[in-house]
Order: sequence, then C-alpha cells, then structure tokens
Amino acid sequence: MMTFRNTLALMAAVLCLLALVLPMGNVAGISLSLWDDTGLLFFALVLIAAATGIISGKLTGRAADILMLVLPHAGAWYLLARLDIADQDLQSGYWCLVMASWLAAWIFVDQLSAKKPKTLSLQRLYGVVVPVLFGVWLLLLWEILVRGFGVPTVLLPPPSMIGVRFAASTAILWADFQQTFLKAVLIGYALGCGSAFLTAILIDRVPFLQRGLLPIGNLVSALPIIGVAPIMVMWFGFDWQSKAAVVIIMTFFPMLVNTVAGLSISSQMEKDMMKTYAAGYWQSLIKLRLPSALPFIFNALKINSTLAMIGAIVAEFFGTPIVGMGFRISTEVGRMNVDMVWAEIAVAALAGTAFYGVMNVIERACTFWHPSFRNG
Amino acid sequence: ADTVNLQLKWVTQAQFAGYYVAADKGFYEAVDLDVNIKPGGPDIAPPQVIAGGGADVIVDWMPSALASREKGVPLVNIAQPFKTSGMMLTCRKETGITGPADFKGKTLGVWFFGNEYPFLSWMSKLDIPTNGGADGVSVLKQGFNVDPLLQKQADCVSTMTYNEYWQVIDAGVPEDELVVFKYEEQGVATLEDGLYVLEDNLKDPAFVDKMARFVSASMKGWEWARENPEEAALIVLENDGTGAQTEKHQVRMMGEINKLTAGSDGKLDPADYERTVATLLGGGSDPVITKQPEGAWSHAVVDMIK
Amino acid sequence: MSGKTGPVIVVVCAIIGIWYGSAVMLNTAFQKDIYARGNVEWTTSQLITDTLAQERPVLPAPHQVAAELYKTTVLTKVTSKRSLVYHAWITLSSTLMGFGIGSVLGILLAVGIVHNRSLDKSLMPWIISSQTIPILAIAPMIIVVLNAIGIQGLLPKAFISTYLSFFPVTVGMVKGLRSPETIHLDLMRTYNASNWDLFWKLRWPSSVPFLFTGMKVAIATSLVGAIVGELPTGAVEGLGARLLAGSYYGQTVQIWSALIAAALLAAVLVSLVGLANKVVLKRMGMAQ
Amino acid sequence: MATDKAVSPVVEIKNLSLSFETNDGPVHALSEIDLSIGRGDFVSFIGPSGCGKTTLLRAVADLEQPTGGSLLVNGVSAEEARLNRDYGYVFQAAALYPWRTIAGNIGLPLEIMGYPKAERQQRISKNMELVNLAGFEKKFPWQLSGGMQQRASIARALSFDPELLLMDEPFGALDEIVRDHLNEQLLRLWDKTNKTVLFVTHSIPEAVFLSSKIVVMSPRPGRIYDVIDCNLPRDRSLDIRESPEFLAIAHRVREGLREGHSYDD
Amino acid sequence: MATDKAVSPVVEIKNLSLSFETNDGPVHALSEIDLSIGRGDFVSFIGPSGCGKTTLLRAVADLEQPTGGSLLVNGVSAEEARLNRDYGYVFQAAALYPWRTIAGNIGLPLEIMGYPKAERQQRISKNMELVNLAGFEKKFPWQLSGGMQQRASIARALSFDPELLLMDEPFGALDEIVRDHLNEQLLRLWDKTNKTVLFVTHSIPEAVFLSSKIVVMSPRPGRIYDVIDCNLPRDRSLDIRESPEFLAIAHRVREGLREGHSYDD
Ligand SMILES: Nc1ncnc2c1ncn2[C@@H]1O[C@H](COP(=O)(O)OP(=O)(O)OP(=O)(O)O)[C@@H](O)[C@H]1O
Ligand SMILES: Nc1ncnc2c1ncn2[C@@H]1O[C@H](COP(=O)(O)OP(=O)(O)OP(=O)(O)O)[C@@H](O)[C@H]1O
Ligand SMILES: Cc1ncc(C[n+]2csc(CCO)c2C)c(N)n1
Ligand SMILES: [Mg+2]
Ligand SMILES: [Mg+2]
Repeated sequence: MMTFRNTLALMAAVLCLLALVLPMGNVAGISLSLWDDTGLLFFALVLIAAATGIISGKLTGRAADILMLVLPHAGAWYLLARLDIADQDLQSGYWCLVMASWLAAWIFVDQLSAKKPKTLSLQRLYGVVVPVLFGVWLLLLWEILVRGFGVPTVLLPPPSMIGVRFAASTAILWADFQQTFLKAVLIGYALGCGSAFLTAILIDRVPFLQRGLLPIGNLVSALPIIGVAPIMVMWFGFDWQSKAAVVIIMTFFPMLVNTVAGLSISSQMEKDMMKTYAAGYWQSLIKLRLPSALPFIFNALKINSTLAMIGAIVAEFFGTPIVGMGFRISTEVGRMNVDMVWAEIAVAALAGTAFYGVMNVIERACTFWHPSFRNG
Repeated sequence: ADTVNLQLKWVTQAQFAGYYVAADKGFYEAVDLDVNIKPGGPDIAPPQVIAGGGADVIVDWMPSALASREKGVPLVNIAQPFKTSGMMLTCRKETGITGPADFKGKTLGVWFFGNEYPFLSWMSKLDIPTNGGADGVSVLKQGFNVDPLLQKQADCVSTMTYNEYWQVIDAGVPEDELVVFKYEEQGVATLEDGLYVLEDNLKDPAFVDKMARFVSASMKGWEWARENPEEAALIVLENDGTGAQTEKHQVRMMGEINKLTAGSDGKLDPADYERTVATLLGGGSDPVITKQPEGAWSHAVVDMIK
Repeated sequence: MSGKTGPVIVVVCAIIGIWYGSAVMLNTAFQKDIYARGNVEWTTSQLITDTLAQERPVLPAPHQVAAELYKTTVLTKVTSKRSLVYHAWITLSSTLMGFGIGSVLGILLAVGIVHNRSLDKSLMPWIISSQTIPILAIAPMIIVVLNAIGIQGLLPKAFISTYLSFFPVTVGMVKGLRSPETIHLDLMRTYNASNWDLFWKLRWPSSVPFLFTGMKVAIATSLVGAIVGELPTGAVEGLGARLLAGSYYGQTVQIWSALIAAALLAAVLVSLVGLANKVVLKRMGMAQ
Repeated sequence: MATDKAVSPVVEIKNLSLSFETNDGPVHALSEIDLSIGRGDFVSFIGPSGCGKTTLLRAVADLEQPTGGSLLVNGVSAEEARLNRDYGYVFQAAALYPWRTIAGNIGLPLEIMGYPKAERQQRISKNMELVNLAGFEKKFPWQLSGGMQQRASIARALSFDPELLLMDEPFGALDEIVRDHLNEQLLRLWDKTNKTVLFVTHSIPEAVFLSSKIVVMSPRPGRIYDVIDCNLPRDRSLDIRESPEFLAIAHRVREGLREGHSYDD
Repeated sequence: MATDKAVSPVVEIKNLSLSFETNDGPVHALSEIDLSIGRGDFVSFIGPSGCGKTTLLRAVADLEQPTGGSLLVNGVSAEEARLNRDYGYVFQAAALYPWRTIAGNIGLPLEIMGYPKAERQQRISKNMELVNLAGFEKKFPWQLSGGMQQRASIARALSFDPELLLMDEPFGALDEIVRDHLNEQLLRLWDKTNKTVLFVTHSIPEAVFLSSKIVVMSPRPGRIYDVIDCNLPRDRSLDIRESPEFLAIAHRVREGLREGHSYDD
C-alpha cells in the first residue's frame, strides 16, 4: 500500500505535469502557457523532481524537510505575484500549480507530524507550527481564489485587505473586544457553566428533580438565542448584562447534559467501593464521581468556550450601545465594509481559539489519567 | 417572459405595496415580465445581494446606495417612487425634549445597518457628538421594535411615519405624550426607497428595456395602491409568508405610504438627489460619502417609458 | 416513564407559578402608567387581572401564550401560513437535515483526526477556530454567497445548522474514539487487527456514550442554527420568521408562543436522541 | 470491642437466596444459605468459579439485595452495618481510582472517614510497608503490576482498621512467597485484634492455614455444601502445613470441592 | 509447522532491557535479559510481584518497546511477528469488551482474522466447552464471576489456534479443581499440537507440572535469576506431583523465588 506521503507526492507531480500542457491564463488577450514564464516553469520542474525523489525514497531526512518547506511556499508566493499579471483570467494550468504547491506543503506537514521530538519545548513548537502552516495555506488559497476569480470584495474580501483594515483599526477592535469578550463572554460563561454545573448536581442529588427538572431543563435551555436575545435586552438593558444573560442560556444546556452524563459514568465497582466506606453523598461526589466526570465536563467547557462567543456576538444584533464585536459586524455589513467585518471575525477567532486552548491545557492537567491522554 | 429578481429592503409590508400589487394585478405579466419579489430582513443588505448576483434590481435608501457605490458596488438609481422621507425621531414628552437643542445628554435609539447615515448627518449638522457625555448624545443600536422607548431605556427612538410610530401608539402611548422630529422638517431628509441596478447592466439595451417595462408596471402598481389602499393592503397581507401581519396595521401603513409616494412618477428629481448628496457630504468628521458621486443616477430607464 | 410524570407535573406547576408572578411584576409599571393616564382608581386585584391581560405585555401570562398556541396550532389549518405547526415543520425539516449532515460530518472529521496524525495536528485547531467565527452573525452573508452560486431553499439553512452541530459531535467523538482502555487496545494489537477492525470493533463501540452526548447538544444547536438561518432568507417562513415578525411588531404573545413551540420542539428532539441513546446502550449491553 | 456484642454472631444468614435478572432469564446465584459467623471467626469460602462466593460477600456488604431470607450483620441489617462502616472490603479486582496516586488511593477511606492528616500519613505508610509497596507512593495505578495493584487494594481495606474484613480473593495475583508472607501477617493481625474475617480463596492450603471455619460451596444454584471447623491453634506457623491434622482438613475440603464440581459437569 | 523453522528458536532475547518513564523518574522494569526459547517449549515465568514478568511477555508481544538489546520472535522482529498474528495472548486481566456477549468476545479474533461464520460458531462453542462456560454464550461480561471472565479470555486466545501462546497468569482466579482440569487440557493441547507456550504463574506446582523450562525472575530491576530445565515426560499426569523429581524441581524453584525476594527486602 502506498503511504499517505507518497500519495501526496504523486498527486503533486501529476498536477505539475498537467500544468506543463494546460493554458495558464491570458495576458493582454494572448494566451500564456507555463513555457512563457521561466520562474513558474522552474518551480514546476523542481517540484516534479522533488516529488519523484520522495516517491523513490531518495529524498529523505533533513533535505526533504527543508526542500518541502521552501519549495511550496516560495512557489505559492510567486503564484500570488503572477496573479496581477495574468489579467485575472486564470485558467486550469494555473490552478494545477496552486493545487500542486498546496499538496507539497502538506507533505511537509505530514513529515513534521511524524516526528517525535525529544524535548518538550520542541514538541510545543511543532504543535504550533503545524496548525499555523495549515492556516497560512488557508489564507493563501483564499487570497488566490478570491483575487483569481474576481469575487466582489463586498461579498468576500481577500485576507490582505482584511489585514490592512485590521492594522488600521486596532483601537476600535480593542474597544469592541473589551465590551464583548471581557465583559459579556467571560462573565456569561462563568455564570452559565457554573449554574449548569450546580443544577446538574442538584438534579443528581434530588432524585425528584432528576425526574422532574431534567426534561424541563432540556426544554428551557434549548430556547433559540434569537428569541431570547430581544427578551434579555428588554429585561436587562442594552449594555453587556443582557448579552451575558444570553451567553448563560447558551452555555447552560451543553454543560448540564455533559455533567449529568459524566456523573453517571463511574463503574459499578468504583461506586461499590464508596458504598463500603459508607461515604456520604458529597464525599463520593467529590472523590469519585466528579473526577470520573471530568472528561465530560471539560468537553462541555470546550464546546461552550466557542458557543459563548457566538452567543454574545449574535445577541448584540438585538440592541446594544454602539460598541461591541456583534454591533460592529452587523453595522459594517450594512455599510459594505466587509473587510472590517472579517477583521472583527478574526478577533473573535483568535480570542475563541485562545480561550479553547486554555481550556485544553487545564483539561490535560486535570485528566492526565484518562486513557485518551495516556495512550499518547 | 423575462425574469426580474427584485430584492426588497425589508420584510413584506405595505411599504412595498406597489410591487406586490403590480404582480398581483398582472401589470408585470402585461409587459411580459416574470417578477420574483424577495422580501428582505434585518440582516439583508440589498447591495450585497445584487453584487452577489442574487437580484437584478433592489429597493434601497439613497445614503446606503451611495455609500455602497463608494465601496465598489456601482449602484445606479433608475427610478424613485418615494418622493418624501418618512423617517423621524420620536421622543417621550416627559423627557423634556422640545427641540433638537435638548438632545444633549439624552439617549437616542438609532437603526444601524446602513440606515444610520441620515441620523449621523443630522447630528453633525447640529454639531452634537454621538459618543455620549453631557454635551453629546448616547446612541443605542435599536432593535426591531420600539421597546426601548416603551421600556424607557431610550429617550427617543427612530420611527417611520408608516410603521414604528403606530406601534408606539398601539402600545397605548397617546400622541400627545410624544414629540416627533421629521427628517423632512429638519431639512436633513434623504431619499428613501428607490430602485437601483448595477451600472454595467445599463450598457445593455435589452436590460434597459426590461427595466423600463418593470418600472412602468411598478409605478402602475403604486398608482393602483393609492387609489385602492385597502385592497392593496390585503394583497400585501396575502403575500406575507410569516402570517404575522395584521390587516389593521397594513391598511394604516398603506395610507401613510401613499403620502410618501404621492408626487412621484418614478422619475428621480435631480434636485432631490443634490439635496441628499449635500446632506450626506456635510457629514462632518465621519462623512457618509467622501466625494461627490458621479453617475449615481440615470434617467435612461424612465426616459424609455413612453 | 410513569415515574417521571409526577415530578414533571410538579416542576411544571412551579414554573408556571413563578411565571405568573414575574408576569405581574414585569407588567405592573406599564399598567400603572395606563391607570395614571386614564386617571383610573385601581385595586391590587384589578391590577393583577389587568397585568395578565395586556395586549403587548413585557412578559405575557402563560394562559395568553397557551391561548395563542391553541389558536395557531389547533384552530388553524396546518397548511395555513398562520399555523405554528406549518412553521414548526419548516424549521424542523432544515433542523433535521442540518443535524443529519452535521452528525455525519462530525463523525467523519473525528475519524480522520483520530486516524491521521497530520489531520489531528493541523485540522483540530482550525475546527475550533471555525466555531469561534460567529456564523450566526455572518449567516446573512453566507446565504447571499450561497445564493450567488445558485444554492437556494432548504440547503442554506441546513448549512448553518450543520456548521453549528458538527462541532459538539466532533469534540465528543474524538474523545470517545480515544477512550478505549490501554488493555483493550493492546488486545487488538495482538490480533494485528486492521484499522478497520480496530475502529468498528473497539473504538466505535466505546465512543457511543460520547457520541450521544455530543448529538444531544448538536440537535439543540442545530435547531438554533435553523431558526437563525431563517432570518436572512427573507424571514418568510419557519419559527425563526415568526419570532422575528413578532419581535418586529412588538407582539410579545406571538414571540413567546413561537419561543415555547421552539423549546418544545427542542425538548422533543433532545429526548428522542436520549431515547435512542438508551435503546442503543441497552442493546449493546452497556446499560446495566 | 464491646463485650456484649461478642456473644451474638457477627454475621447471621438465614435461608438466604439471591437471583439476578438477565436478558437471558434469571440466574439463581445463591439459594438456601444458612450461616452464622461469630466474633473473631476467620471463615474461608471456597468453591468452583461462579458458585456465588463473591455474591455472598457482596450481600453481606449490602452491595446486593437478597431476594429471600434474612441477613444480619453485627445484629443489625446489612445496610445499617454498612452505614456504620463496620467492615472493610477487598474487591476481586483492584478497583483503584486512576486519578489518585497509590498513596492517595490507600488514603481514600481515611479521608472519607475524616482522619486527621498526620494520622492518615502514618497509616498509609504503615500499610504500604505491610504489603511491601514502600517506595511506590507517588505512582499511579496503571504504572503498577497486577499483583502490586492488588496489594494496594489490600492496604486500602486495612488502612482504617475495620472490625470485620470481607476479602474476595485478595491474594489471587500474588506469588507464593509474598502470599505466605501476607498470610502470616493476616493471621497475626487476626490473632492480635480479634477481627472477624470472611475470606474467599481458591487455594485449599491457604484456606486451611488461615481459617477457623471453611465453607465449601457448590454452584448452580450457589449453596453451601459443607462447613468444616478448623481448630488448629490460633498462633499457627507455616510449618503446620505438613501436620496430619492440616492434611486431613485439606483432604476433606478437596473432596467437598470435587463433589461440588460433580454437580456441575 | 515448517520444519526449517523448528531448528531456530521461537523467541530469542539478547541483553534486553526496558524502562518506563514516570512522573517519578524512570522505572527499570527489565535489565540484561538473555533467553532463548525453542519450538515446542513450555516456559513458565515465576517471580515476585512487580519483577517484570508481564513486561517481558508484553515485549515479546510487541506491546512494549525494549529500551535496549535485541528480541526476535520466529526469527523476525517482534513487530513483524505480531503483524503475522503469530501468537495468542491471555492478559492478566480478562479485558473483555463490555458491549459484546461472551460468545461475541470469544469470536472477536476470529471475526478479525476473517473466519467464515460457520467455523466461527463451531470454534466458539468448542472453546467455551473447553473452559467450561457452555450455556453462558449470551451473557455479558459483567454478568459473569471473576473466574468465568478469566476463562472466557482463555477461550478467546485459544480460539484461533495460534502456534505461540503468551499467557499471563491465566489461571489466577480459578479454583483448584478447574485449574487442575485446565492444566491437564493445556498440557494435552501442547503435547498434541507442539505449540510453544510462555506462561506466567505464581503457583510453583503449576509451573513444575506444566513446563519444560522454568524461568525464575527477581525484581528491581527485573532480571532472570535462574533457568531450570524440567524434563518430566510430556504426557505427564497429575499424579506426577507426588514424584521425587517433581518435588526436587519445585524445591529449587522455591529456593530461587526466596532468593529473589531477599534482593528485595
Ligand atoms: N450482575 C450480575 N448479573 C447477572 N448475573 C450475575 C451478576 N453477577 C454475578 N452473576 C452470576 O452469579 C453467579 C455467581 O457469581 P459470583 O461472582 O458470586 O461467583 P464467584 O463464586 O465469586 O466466582 P469466581 O470464583 O469465579 O469469582 C454466576 O453464575 C454469575 O454469572
Ligand atoms: N506503564 C508503566 N509505567 C510505569 N511503570 C510500569 C508500567 N508498567 C509496569 N511498570 C513497572 O514495571 C515493573 C514490572 O511490572 P510488571 O507488570 O512487569 O510486573 P509483574 O512481574 O507482571 O508483576 P505481577 O506478578 O504483580 O503481575 C513494576 O515495578 C511496575 O511498577
Ligand atoms: C435592525 C434594523 N435595521 C434597520 C431598520 C430600519 N428599516 C429598514 S427598512 C425600514 C422601513 C420599514 O419600516 C426600516 C425602518 C430596522 N427597523 N431594524
Ligand atoms: Mg468471585
Ligand atoms: Mg503481571
């Protein structure tokens, strides 16, 4: 069977070969082929050679790493530069090269993921580099596709334009971030997860509620956000309090469901153990059932870290003071400043990912004993 | 028949009665058109829809259309069925507001999403900052309804003569407890519901012909609506997919809308246009548009109508 | 099942009680304004009855919502646009479609992540980031874009549901697929089991509890997605459109009845998933 | 050790039966069990696999509900006895909590029963020494060998010094030397503190060496086949295993076991 | 049974060492292990708890990676041997899948190795009979007693009839009668099919009775203390346990075990 890496290399080589014969695009009405552009031609030929080297097993180790790091990225950069020259009328050959350099970059990522770094810091570094590379490619492809196909910027601006806007609007972005993330999201998240956790315990503690409240809990907590948001604005005012309330409602249900499921996961023998000590409810909760519920609870905390962002932002559609990420997004869409919308989305994504990452680190520290971490 | 996709600015209501009437009464069919009316909503930006190819012609307010034009969506006004602006600011009397000078230190509800331009122009004309403080006004992004006024979270809210104002009344607040500021009367009126298309399309005579048929049939619809307001309201009601509108409200809205369309044969009056542009350019530190627009309107379509 | 009805009834009664209390409280201010305007003398009992019968209350009383629900479900033909059943059906269909696609996508992604190391390392952080994009905020743009490439109707709405619902499934499944005990994995290694067998005979069965908790969350978020997706389609039909229209015209009774209908729908969907969970675990011999 | 209690039996079982409902019809795990165990008795249970030894111990520990008959522990119901923390239980599998270190696992019952920290420390190290695990305090369960885990679970049950010990094959995974060592330790403990012990084992010599009474069980449905008194001196040493009394008792147990099996196949 | 293979050893271990990284520093589980096991050998491993028996078996099975030395199985690396499905493994814990019935668990390797359904059925019932579990096909693991679970796991390992058997205390939770029965069965199987068996046990008589070679290990770090040849006739019966040769070997094993322990404490 062919390895994943060789499959990638083969596909990249085939695409480069295709690019040799397919048209690239038009410059001033004249059709252009790969042979008319020494730079691109050189790139395609080197890539074919490298792919052959990889498949035949001759290109390995550090040489392969460096080549597969430099080659596709330099190529992509050059392809990007050619974008303007080609009159925006790009044809199949061009896209073949784009695909090929993407696959080549993937080979690099695959090689990197296969490494088992010795030191912890190196391991961390790889853990960052791989997803960042993936992101870089996402942006590259986005840039090339949007510009190559001439998508109107009011529909989807290219990342470069978003970046410029981002850099120019840091003050606004920071103010919005404070309003939405630091106030509404964090407070709502803490209260939502906290109250759901306590409810789960209450439900668990009182069998009557377990049978009575859980079905109702499902009902209330699944209230659609857009129905709830205006009501919250009505009840808690225009400022962040009403957004935090929406976040509470959004995060409540996942936490409740997961905690209840987690509390019931401990095995019969583990529970019997506690019974033999005549452990009280709270003792067996704290010493047995909560620790074994942790994997589930962290699941909810992670899912909620992203839901909370969404909740707070959307809630701002239904009335806010004129600051906040959701406010900005909805306003700037209406003003056709879609680049600003995406700059705001980038902030949301960065903040949300960081938030999730923090939860992940805490999870690792708390549930190191769970097989999902022990097994690698 | 040629198909025309029309993107409205807002949900199905009497504000768009002319188009629904024209469709319902067969005016479009008569000129060999198959018009597909797409209702809007709170988050639909018609310029975006037309840029994405989702519509051939859109209903939009001129400030938003001109701003979009600057952002690279080359919108051109081909017809202007609304002569007068229906926008106003409605305040509770008990707040002590009697004139624009009293706004300072107050909280005002404003619609954003491209509808804030007239308000911003007005404030800049009054020289009132919009970022709070004792000398400025606090601005709230107002939601879909007039709750902020009823709940006393805002001192004034934006209303349309034909819609939100009556919601305040319906909620039990008598007219004599309200103070209203019509943009028309404040001299900051901007043109509302006009028909816009993409500039490039106007180079195609077939498209211009199609639009000419569309505009003429639509204007017939508006005329019919002015003559038969109650039936027109019922036609709108029939087309409402949500089933949430009430007859009482739509009939009343039809009456108010007819006041705004009165005096327009569809042809944009360049003077109105100049007035709107002047208001927008006077936007102070954060002007809505930065320079005099070029070619933002065309009589090519209306001129073709015999 | 029978053991549940008693407690549920008690809890529901308690909630309705609190609801009536809050309704009186929240609606009082406005009612007093009305009395003041009309110079009406009022008693407490008068106040209470009036606050519970306002046309546009801040918080409608349960019986008002119930009456509206009854009117729009039982008294109205289901094919009529004024019937809540009709709107609920529209929403339900895109919810289910989104949930179905989302669950399958979520599972596939989890499988890819657990089995391919470069996917694990590069994809997972971006899946997380994807969820921090406020899809609901850009839903209108998405619908416009999808519309521009010719995708219309049920799919765009379902797409938003999918986007929201695949994530809980992926997160849960990744955890679940990695949850088998070391010794159970070792056993498979001794058989030199193929990845296929390892997956179907060990990883999949042991991930089932995680899958179902993920799906419970997913179906709820899928409903939210469907409702939100209904706004920018022109707010024409579906519970989302009802909510919006109600909201736009300040018809709180209508908002609340749509809200209750949506919540009931959610509860039914979640408990269906829960039921499926029970049945499957029982058939797998894991429910003791 | 209240003296008035000494006269009444610690465990009194009358006509006890217990069956499980399964997808496949009921399983009669225990039937017509009569047994009385006095204070200071060391009772071993021996019998073919699946004859209900674990089930019987679990019933005494109030972990299974009998479907018939009566069962008293320390003169009260099994549930009350459990709530009084009258016994320590060693499970057939180690059942250590994966998120706790070995020391943490052994200290668990002490935490629950509210012992002060210093005493906990001292008891943990004493018992870890007893089962030969000193030095593994900070390891996690999955880092220990099977036998070590089992020893940790024994240390855990002993840590809070219960009057009544229920031990389900505690030495199953241990080698002969450690087993002999622990056998002697257990015997000494029993002799010194006059504990009552219910002890499940598969080893006939172990049963004879440790017990004051041996209960031989037979399966399907689980019932008592024979109860053998085993009155060797309390302070016996390992050499006793060569003595003729010892061998005679062992022979009788083996016979009983064989008979029990013949019911079976 | 290819004849050319018969000459080369089935397991060849040279200077093998293995240590684990833990939060608490490295644990040297095995060190300087040299061992060669020929085709048809029955090798028992005996040693104090924690001395590395399980680790050694796991290394042979390619479930742990040695940190030093070399290890060949059937002349190829342990990994290749595993990929060839050269052995069957009985774990110290039963490791049955809770979502499969007993029959399903025993049939698991057969499914994976692609046996047709009819043959699977037949092998399942044959092996369930062998370990005395007939009638429990449809039960789930948690409905079985500890010993029954262990027998199910033995049946599972035997089901696909591997040439090489790695058994980690397979009879630990079984009573003497069943154990004797299974010992005899295993011996007969070994004799008949010329399988190679690596067998971990704590019972000296069991080791002597079954083995052609006994490896005595000592702990910390785990190493081989003694290798004892045990050339009793292959078709021995249980009576042999009274014979002087038997007792002599048992004595030597016991001495070795005791020595191993003295290293320890
Ligand atoms: N939870 C359960 N559900 C159904 N049947 C059960 C359950 N637990 C035990 N049994 C059945 O009860 C019988 C007695 O089981 P028990 O565990 O008491 O045996 P045991 O004497 O301890 O055997 P071993 O020596 O193998 O541990 C067995 O036939 C077993 O299948
Ligand atoms: N995963 C692991 N991580 C760290 N240490 C381990 C791990 N597995 C085993 N050890 C250590 O390796 C040593 C040998 O363990 P092993 O399980 O091989 O012992 P054993 O001889 O099988 O003992 P037993 O007879 O009790 O089963 C022990 O000290 C144990 O603590
Ligand atoms: C979120 C939101 N944005 C804008 C408007 C304003 N608006 C757009 S079209 C139109 C005329 C119909 O009344 C009005 C008022 C609103 N109401 N809500
Ligand atoms: Mg047992
Ligand atoms: Mg072991």
